[in-house]
Amino acid sequence: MALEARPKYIGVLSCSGEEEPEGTIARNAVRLVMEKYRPGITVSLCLPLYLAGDEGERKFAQAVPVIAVDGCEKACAKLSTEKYSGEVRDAIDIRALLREWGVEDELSRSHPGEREWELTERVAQEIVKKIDVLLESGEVVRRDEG
Amino acid sequence: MSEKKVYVIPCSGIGKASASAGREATYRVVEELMPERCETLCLGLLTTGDEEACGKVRDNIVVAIDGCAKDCARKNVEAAGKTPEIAHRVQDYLKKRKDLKPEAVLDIGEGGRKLVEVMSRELAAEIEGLLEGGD
Amino acid sequence: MSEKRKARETEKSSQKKEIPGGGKWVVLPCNGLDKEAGALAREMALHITKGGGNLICPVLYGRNPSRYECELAGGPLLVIDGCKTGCASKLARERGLKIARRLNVREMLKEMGIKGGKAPVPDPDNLSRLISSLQGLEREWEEKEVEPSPGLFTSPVELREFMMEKFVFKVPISGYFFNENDCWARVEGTRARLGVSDYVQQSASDMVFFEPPAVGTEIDIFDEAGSLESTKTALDIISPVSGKVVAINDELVEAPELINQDPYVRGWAVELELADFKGDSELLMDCDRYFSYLKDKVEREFDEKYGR
Amino acid sequence: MSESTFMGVPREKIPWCPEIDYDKCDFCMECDEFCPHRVFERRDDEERKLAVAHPENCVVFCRACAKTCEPDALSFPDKKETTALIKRMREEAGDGE
Repeated sequence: MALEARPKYIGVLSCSGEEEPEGTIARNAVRLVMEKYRPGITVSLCLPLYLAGDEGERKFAQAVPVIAVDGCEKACAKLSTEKYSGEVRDAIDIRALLREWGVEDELSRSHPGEREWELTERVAQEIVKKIDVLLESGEVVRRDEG
Repeated sequence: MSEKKVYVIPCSGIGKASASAGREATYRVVEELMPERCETLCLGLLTTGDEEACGKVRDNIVVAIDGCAKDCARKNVEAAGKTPEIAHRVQDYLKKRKDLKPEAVLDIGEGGRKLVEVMSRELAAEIEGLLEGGD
Repeated sequence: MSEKRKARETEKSSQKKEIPGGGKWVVLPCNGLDKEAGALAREMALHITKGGGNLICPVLYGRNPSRYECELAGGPLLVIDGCKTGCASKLARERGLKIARRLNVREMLKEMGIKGGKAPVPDPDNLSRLISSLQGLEREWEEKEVEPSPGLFTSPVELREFMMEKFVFKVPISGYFFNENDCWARVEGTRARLGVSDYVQQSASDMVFFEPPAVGTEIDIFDEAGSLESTKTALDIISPVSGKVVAINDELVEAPELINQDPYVRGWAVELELADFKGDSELLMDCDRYFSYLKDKVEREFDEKYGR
Repeated sequence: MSESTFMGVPREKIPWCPEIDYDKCDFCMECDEFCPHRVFERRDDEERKLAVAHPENCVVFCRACAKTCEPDALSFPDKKETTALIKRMREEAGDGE
């Protein structure tokens, strides 16, 4: 099987977050990491598919380290991973991050503008940092190195 | 007329442009076309089994919008103990308007935006019909 | 009630039940105002419905679909396209109509070595040649009601899988034969069902249209056996075997997403009466070979995707 | 396994790809937009603004691009001949393995 020995991927799971602007930031930041910043190593997981899909999503989440990216303290991404698959390797709470960064703007969930995208980029970089920790420690290897 | 809310719940569809279109259509309905009656809700809350969210979908009217045939939105609503009054897939709209394909996840493109417009109008009309006929 | 009136009433109700020209072709042609091929399509439609059957005006049907509900229920649908654009076919497909037979004037002309003109004026010679090539069409649909194989293709299908990233690719363990276009034939007795593999389903994403070939069509190995359109792309089903189309999966016409949900069983597209499976099989892979072929292919694709 | 084979035959030995009839082509680029395998290439600065630049990328027996061509400018080799050719090459190579 492809997943013996050290994993070659990192699963990144965004909360679905339709209700909150931080949810939209979470989804888009994960997508940016996957498409632009760490392609090939990042695999995005789909949260509701844990429940609705066949085993694929759950099995994969068990086989690789998972970083949960949550929009708020309800931590759906983290909790659902724990419920359906196992421990998360790392987690981000965007609302807490925004507080830390002193962001107090009114943000839009449906029409992300310049400000929202700027914050999305910053969150993406936070995810990248966590991925790089796993790569540097050798816990995860790139496919061509494995 | 009942005082029930209408929860329009799209799939979270991280990997599909059609799911992005479903989400955008949802926002259009709940924020612009029918803001007084409709709301949305994080699907993730249903996956984790959040009591408050599950209660909301059980006690109100639910519209599930899915981005593919895996039907995550519908299935997660059902797992919360509720059969959605309306359940659609984005593909059902696309079948009728195949020139309006959403392009990419982050930017669904011109065709995708037109599809969102068509979907949200039809959806709003369908919800109106349900509210008028229902009680 | 007077006798006369009674007779009129019965006549009326029987008219209501019996669609005018019922049992003959319902013809949906190109509207025939672009090129000669289109104009010929229109003339052919008029000719075919002369002795019965129904004619659907594409423009009116486009504007007001309910206008023809009754007529469309009255017989098998014959679509006549003028050119490659296939407006009439597209219209039928968009409305979810089941196409029993399709003609394409441009292609018919091409086979006769005729090049159609630019102006939408039908050349009488071309028209009469086209019409004489239609012999047999009148009876054709009556012979079409071929049952899909009773008792065949009912046993459960076991699958094995491999994983790439988070994607799981499934391949049956036995009973299926594949070509390198990732299409399969499930062979039982002298019949085969055709479809596309799980890999096609995953790479093309959500299916939104299935356009089947006409029942009765003779298909050679590697010929097109219908086409699919997904949210991402369009593709032909390239037949791994040769034979005659005896049935199509009506359920799939209604719900092309069956290919995504169950590509090997409920997502079958076409059933053939096999012509030369022994010969065909020399060019096919069995399940084991396809499994390793696909694994290599998927790994190469991922390598390419990430520039390695 | 070599870089690219089709049914055990090196892909470059199979002459399967679209041919553009430049008398008919109106450079609408529908085929190029459609084809996911980058068989075509646009040549904005040339008179013939479209070329079959990567025939080896074309999926053998796939003719889907031709359906998008309104002026009917795309043609493919004879399918039967191609099949026969592949068969022959497989036999020569000992069943292509």
